[in-house]
Amino acid sequence: MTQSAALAQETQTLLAINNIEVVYDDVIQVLRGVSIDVPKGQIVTLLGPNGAGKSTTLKAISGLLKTEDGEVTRGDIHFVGERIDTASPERIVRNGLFQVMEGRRIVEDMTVIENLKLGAYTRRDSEVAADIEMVLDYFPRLRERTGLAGYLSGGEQQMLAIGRALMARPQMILLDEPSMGLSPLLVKEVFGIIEQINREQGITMLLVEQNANYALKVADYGYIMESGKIVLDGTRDELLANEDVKEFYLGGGNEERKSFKNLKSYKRRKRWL
Amino acid sequence: MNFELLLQLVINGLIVGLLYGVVGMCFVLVYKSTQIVNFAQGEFLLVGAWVCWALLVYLELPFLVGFLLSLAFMAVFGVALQMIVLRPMIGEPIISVIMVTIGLSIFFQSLVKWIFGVAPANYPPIFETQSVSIFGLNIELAYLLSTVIALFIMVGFYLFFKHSKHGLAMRATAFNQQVAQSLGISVKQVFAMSWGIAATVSATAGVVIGMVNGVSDSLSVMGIKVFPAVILGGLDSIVGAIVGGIIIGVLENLAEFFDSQYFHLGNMYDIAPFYVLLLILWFKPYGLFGTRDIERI
Amino acid sequence: MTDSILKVEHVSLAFGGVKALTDVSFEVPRGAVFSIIGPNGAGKTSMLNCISGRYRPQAGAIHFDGHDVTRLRPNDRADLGMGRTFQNLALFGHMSVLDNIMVGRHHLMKNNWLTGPLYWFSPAQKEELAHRREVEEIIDFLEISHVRKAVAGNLSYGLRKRVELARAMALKPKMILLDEPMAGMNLEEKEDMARYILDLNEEFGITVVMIEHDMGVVMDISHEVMVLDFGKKLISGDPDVVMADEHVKRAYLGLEDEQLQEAG
Amino acid sequence: EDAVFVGHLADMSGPTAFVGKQYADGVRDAMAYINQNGGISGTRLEFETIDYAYKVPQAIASYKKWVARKEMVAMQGWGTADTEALIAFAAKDQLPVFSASYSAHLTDPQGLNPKTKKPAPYNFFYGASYSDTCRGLVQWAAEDWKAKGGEGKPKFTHIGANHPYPNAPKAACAEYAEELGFEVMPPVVISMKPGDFKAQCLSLKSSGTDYGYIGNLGSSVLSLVKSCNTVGTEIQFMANIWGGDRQVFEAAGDGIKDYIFPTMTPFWDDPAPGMSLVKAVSRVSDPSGEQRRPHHYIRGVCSVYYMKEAMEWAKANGGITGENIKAGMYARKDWVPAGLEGVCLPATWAADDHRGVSQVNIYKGNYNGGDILIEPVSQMTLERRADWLGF
Amino acid sequence: MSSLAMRPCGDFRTSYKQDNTIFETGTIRALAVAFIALACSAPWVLDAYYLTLFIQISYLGIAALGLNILVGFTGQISLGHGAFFGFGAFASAWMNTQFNIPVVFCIPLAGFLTMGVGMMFGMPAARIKGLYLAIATLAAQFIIEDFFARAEWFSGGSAGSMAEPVSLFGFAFDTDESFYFIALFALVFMYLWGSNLMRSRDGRAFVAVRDHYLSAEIMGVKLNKYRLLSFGISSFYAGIGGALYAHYLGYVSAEGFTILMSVQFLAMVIIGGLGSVKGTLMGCVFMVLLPEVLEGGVGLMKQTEWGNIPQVVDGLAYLKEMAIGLVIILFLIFEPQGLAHRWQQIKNYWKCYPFAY
Ligand SMILES: Nc1ncnc2c1ncn2[C@@H]1O[C@H](COP(=O)(O)OP(=O)(O)OP(=O)(O)O)[C@@H](O)[C@H]1O
Ligand SMILES: Nc1ncnc2c1ncn2[C@@H]1O[C@H](COP(=O)(O)OP(=O)(O)OP(=O)(O)O)[C@@H](O)[C@H]1O
Ligand SMILES: [Mg+2]
Ligand SMILES: [Mg+2]
Repeated sequence: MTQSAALAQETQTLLAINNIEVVYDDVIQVLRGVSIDVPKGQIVTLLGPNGAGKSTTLKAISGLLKTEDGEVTRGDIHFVGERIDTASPERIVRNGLFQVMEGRRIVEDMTVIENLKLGAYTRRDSEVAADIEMVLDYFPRLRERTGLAGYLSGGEQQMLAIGRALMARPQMILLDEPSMGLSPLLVKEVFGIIEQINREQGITMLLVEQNANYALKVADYGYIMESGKIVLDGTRDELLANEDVKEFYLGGGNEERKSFKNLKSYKRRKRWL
Repeated sequence: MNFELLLQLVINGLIVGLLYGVVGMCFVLVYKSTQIVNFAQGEFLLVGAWVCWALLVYLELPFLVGFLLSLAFMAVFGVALQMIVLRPMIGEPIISVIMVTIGLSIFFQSLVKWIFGVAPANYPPIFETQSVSIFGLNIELAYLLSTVIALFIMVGFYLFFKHSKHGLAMRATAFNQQVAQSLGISVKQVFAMSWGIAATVSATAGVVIGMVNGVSDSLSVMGIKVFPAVILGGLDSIVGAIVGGIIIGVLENLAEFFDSQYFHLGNMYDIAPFYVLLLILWFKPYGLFGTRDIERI
Repeated sequence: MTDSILKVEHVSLAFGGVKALTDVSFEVPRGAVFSIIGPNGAGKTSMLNCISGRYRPQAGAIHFDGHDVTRLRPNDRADLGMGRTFQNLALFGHMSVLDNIMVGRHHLMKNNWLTGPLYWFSPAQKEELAHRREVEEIIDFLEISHVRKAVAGNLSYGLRKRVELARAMALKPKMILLDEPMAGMNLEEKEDMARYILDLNEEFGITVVMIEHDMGVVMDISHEVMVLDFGKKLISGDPDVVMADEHVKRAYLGLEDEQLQEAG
Repeated sequence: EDAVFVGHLADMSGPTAFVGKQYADGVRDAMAYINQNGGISGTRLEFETIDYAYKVPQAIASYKKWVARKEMVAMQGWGTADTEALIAFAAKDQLPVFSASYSAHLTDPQGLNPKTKKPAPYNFFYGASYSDTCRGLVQWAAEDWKAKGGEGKPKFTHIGANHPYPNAPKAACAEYAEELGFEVMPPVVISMKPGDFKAQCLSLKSSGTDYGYIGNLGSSVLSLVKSCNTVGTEIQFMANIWGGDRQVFEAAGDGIKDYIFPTMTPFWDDPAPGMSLVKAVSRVSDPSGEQRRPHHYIRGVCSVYYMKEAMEWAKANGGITGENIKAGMYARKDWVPAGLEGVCLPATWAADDHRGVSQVNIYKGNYNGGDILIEPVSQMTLERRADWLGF
Repeated sequence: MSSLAMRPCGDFRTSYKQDNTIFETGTIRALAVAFIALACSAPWVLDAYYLTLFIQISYLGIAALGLNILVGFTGQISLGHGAFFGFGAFASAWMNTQFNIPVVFCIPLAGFLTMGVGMMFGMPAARIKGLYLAIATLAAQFIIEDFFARAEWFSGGSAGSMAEPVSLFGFAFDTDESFYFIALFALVFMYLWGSNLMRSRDGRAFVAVRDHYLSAEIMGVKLNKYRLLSFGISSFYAGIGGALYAHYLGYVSAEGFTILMSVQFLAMVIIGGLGSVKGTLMGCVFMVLLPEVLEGGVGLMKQTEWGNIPQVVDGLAYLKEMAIGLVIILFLIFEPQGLAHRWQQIKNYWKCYPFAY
């Protein structure tokens, strides 16, 4: 995507998160003023260490916080101009915003096909069968699995979760660690698919990833979150060039990659969780 | 061996068992979509039967009109109940919700007693002939009709869960409400629908039993009576509920047969099904047709 | 021949029609870091489940530390010194982190439902505190002391993985089975985790059997790597040798040659 | 003192409310009426009615509250469960309990019968015990069998739930039936909750039962009658005291035929001299005087009036205390409370024998298309056999 | 199980022993001791009505704690607790009359006997889970109830069986005032026992089995042993509670130990808070006092003008029952996690006030 085209699209913000704070259980504050913009048609990635609040951010967007006793106490979230931080999750999905939740969360006591059909729950058109074929083409392994989804291997479940999101044909997908537990070959494929559907179907994505190398390869823009705050953001190139990002997220940057074996001492960082 | 008696008892068991099955299906429906075991099931029967009775006796409506009206009332009743009481409980621990249904059961039992009194009442005669004879056993006509209705309902349920989108949605909701919501399923709608259907179908059973035994507050016992049937068939199996119901029905009658003819232990009619239940569960921990939990790590 | 702590002999496992494992045999030398890699659905987790007793293989035998454990219940394997973590987190969600880890001490403790409740008047208190002390050491080692009292189910994914490791360590295992310990972690955290794994291997002398998809980690810290594909053992041996294998490259890594060299 | 307190436990909303409500109304109205008409020789009868819905813990709590706070001198109770739960407390507190639980084992105040587990020195009830009532019915059945010219041994079956209340007369009655030449069939169990009893009716039919004693009450009785009609049995049903009244006939409709049941009082429309007082009592809660109360109501009135007269005796002999009331109960023989002549049966309580009434009035009822016809068939008087005390 | 949030801000522990205590702070411990001391003086201050309520709370509360160990801690729903309670009552009375064992020993023995029976009926738990197990326990409820009515030798059949009062060194605890101390002692003892259980090895194993039985087994917990044991311990508590009930009343009748009682126990546990020892007691107090308070309300109504109209007075009984149902419903709608949870939140709020976050 050229610089100017990106600029042109930036005016068309699909998802705008404006300074939100999130509290769990009335007492545990997790997000402390987070703002993220996702322009239409782009892939935006959100990076950060464990417990930073990435998943919480996604759940705040998709409205699923409420089911976990969480609450957006400040700020607002707009999707296609409509305010959604108070809307019900199903309404948000109907508006075209679909989340692939962390940890797969497929419906275990249904078959693969039934899971895929469920993904298309909000659709009314008749092309569901064709889309199932499309997903099975993306992930041929799933075709052979006729039993219950609960018996799939971890990676297979992850494929199913991504496939299910495609079935919804949303405007935008929130992906929470899609590459988790996938073999290197598949990781590559999945990111290929992500890029492909972004390009071909124009689906906007907000991608939470630990695999920063890949994430920054496909993303147009990135945010880095630590302890419930955005500490850094920039275009892909800006982030790739940043020394800290290189050191902490990409691994070594220009120098030779350090071996895991030779790290002699732990880096002691103070984290306020 | 008194074969004639045995045959009659078995037929009796089959027919009563089918009725257990119908009530059992309502359990299954609610369970399948909400994971809740509805302890207020019996009260659905009770309320439905009394409402129909009131329509027939006070308003003197023809049976069919009164019956359909009471079904409509129960559909609204089920949905309203869900909206007022159970909706706030969405996402709360299942056991708390189950307790709420117990509360509902206490509430409605007293309410009905208050309104309609504690004395049992009879439906006005509806059919010309009260009973017909099958293999020498006289069976109430209402029962026979109910078996036909039961079969219809059963087939309907089966198709619903197997093929409609809503059936899938219900199953997904039961699996995990959060996941269902993330798929765009309105958990509220699913719940309202299943409670509405359950209340309506229960009312049908309530009216049938009311026609045979009279309406009284003890109709609600049916709610407990069908537990063994539902478990035997498998909590989440529509077919299982029917099969379980029939097994329990026949079992009760067989127990009565052997007890009265040979053992003379007393009370076997009520207790024997529970022994058999324990036995069957030992070998089939998820009932005859229930899906096993996925145990994987 | 080196002393092997785990011997898997001709293990086969099928679920209905799905053949998860077919005639897999391998040995894990005492004190090694042994990695199992392979595409998704290759049967890695199933293999671990057979070792730890969740699944019973239909054929074959498993020996652990001189005992034939093929038919043992999982809890008896814990007694023998086998600990593990899980791919899809399996913490006790409503318990505190501390209690989670204390459960790991279960088989090492003696107080029971009669003596435990008599807390002050029985050796129970002393025992509890003694084990608590050791658990605290593990907590310090894994740097999770700040969440010691937090409810495990509410922790973030990465922290939960670490608590799982702590729980497995609390068993005082001779061998520890790790199922994708680094999934869902960023580079920095992977480095930490690698450090912990190396330490528990080197300092505590615990044998590690690990499933991992991150090739960097696998290459760097394991002594031996085994590749599973479609339930069959493809190859095993020295990490460098395994990575150089054509099959592995194509079926699993999907790397072209230059990339592979770069990574190596 | 110008007031004494009497607690009143009632089940008006629980599982036995079917008859409990009516009995309780009788008790309540009678106590109120006594108050309106001079009380206990001038002493006011304070009382409180608690609907404990047949829940024992609540009964105990209420009892304790009354003893502790109201200095209760006597209690009007109700069911088997609560009466039995309170036996020990009543004995300790020396507080007479008048209940409607007619279990025979409450009639042995000193434990003279070796079968008696626990003497109940402070328990009284008005009426024949369940055992004695059943014996009376069996006596009648024997006569009836002869009168009908029945051949061979008639068959007798006890029908009822496997619960203390229906079971109470089971053994005693079976023993006596055997004595009278019945063939006693194994008991048939039907639950206290109504349901479909066709299976049990088929058993009854196949065993050829001639006389069936119904130990249950309320709607399960109706279910039984209906189911047996459908199946087509020819059993002569005999109900216990709670199993037969107008309500049962109204609810059962045409299915009910020649149904035999006992009473301890006349019916509302019977021309007994004492009925005017009963009707006056009834006006307490029904000023219009239109309600036609069932015999359970009248039995409640009797229960209160025996207590009242014992209290009067107590007042004249040292004050209204529990102990004195108990003594008052023993003071007379074959007595009927003043004003209730022809309503309450003459009763005698003695320190070693609390079988107050040993007479059973037996009635037969038919529905007759809505025109309920109830006619007396017999009157049985039972011996006071020593081996029947408390059994 | 204390959590960080439960401690007052600024309270730091210096030893593991302190950290492991069942009383979160010294103040709470002192309060607890003071409360017990105060409770000991109750018979001189309160009348029999209050005492009987307390005694009820104690025997029901003990049994309810047993149920919470089963349901709340081990995650196995039981609908047969009422029957086990009844079994304890009969067992104690039976041992006393049949073998002349002194009542003080009969009570714990009844606990163990009930434990045996509970484990027998808990055996399916090795294979059956969740609601299937719940219904299996429902079967236990009906089977045991039937046994009471049937087993003349054990329960006295329809005549019931009598139970001697507790006596120690020739002193009979046969009044409310004296029995109160037995009840108080039993309550405190059993609750301490329960609290300690939960912070020691087997208690943790129960919770582990509840939360994730597959991984618990891999962590070395014998699954079936603990599933069965929790049935055993829960019945043990039920048996003790039942035995106290028997010797308080002096008489046990086969009536009353019905499914309704089981449901009532379940209500106590859920309203109190699953998996909370304190909560169980709170739930029990709630369920015992609720009908009493409502009865009080009914009593007040009766004293007004309305009290003279029988129709209204009779309706009150139903209103009261409805109110019980309604209160349970409303309570759970607003406090689905139970009283213990609310208690916690109130404490959190005040402990950290004014720093709510
Ligand atoms: N339901 C909850 N109740 C209380 N606290 C919670 C809850 N869910 C998450 N938290 C807390 O919120 C913080 C952020 O969690 P979150 O899951 O958003 O992190 P994350 O960035 O997605 O981490 P990871 O990379 O490990 O998935 C964590 O400290 C966690 O303990
Ligand atoms: N209990 C089971 N029932 C049925 N099939 C199963 C069961 N467990 C595993 N399988 C199947 O066995 C195969 C191997 O699964 P396994 O979980 O061992 O894969 P894996 O190598 O761990 O893959 P991943 O890297 O994706 O976790 C999969 O195809 C899975 O569907
Ligand atoms: Mg996350
Ligand atoms: Mg795996």
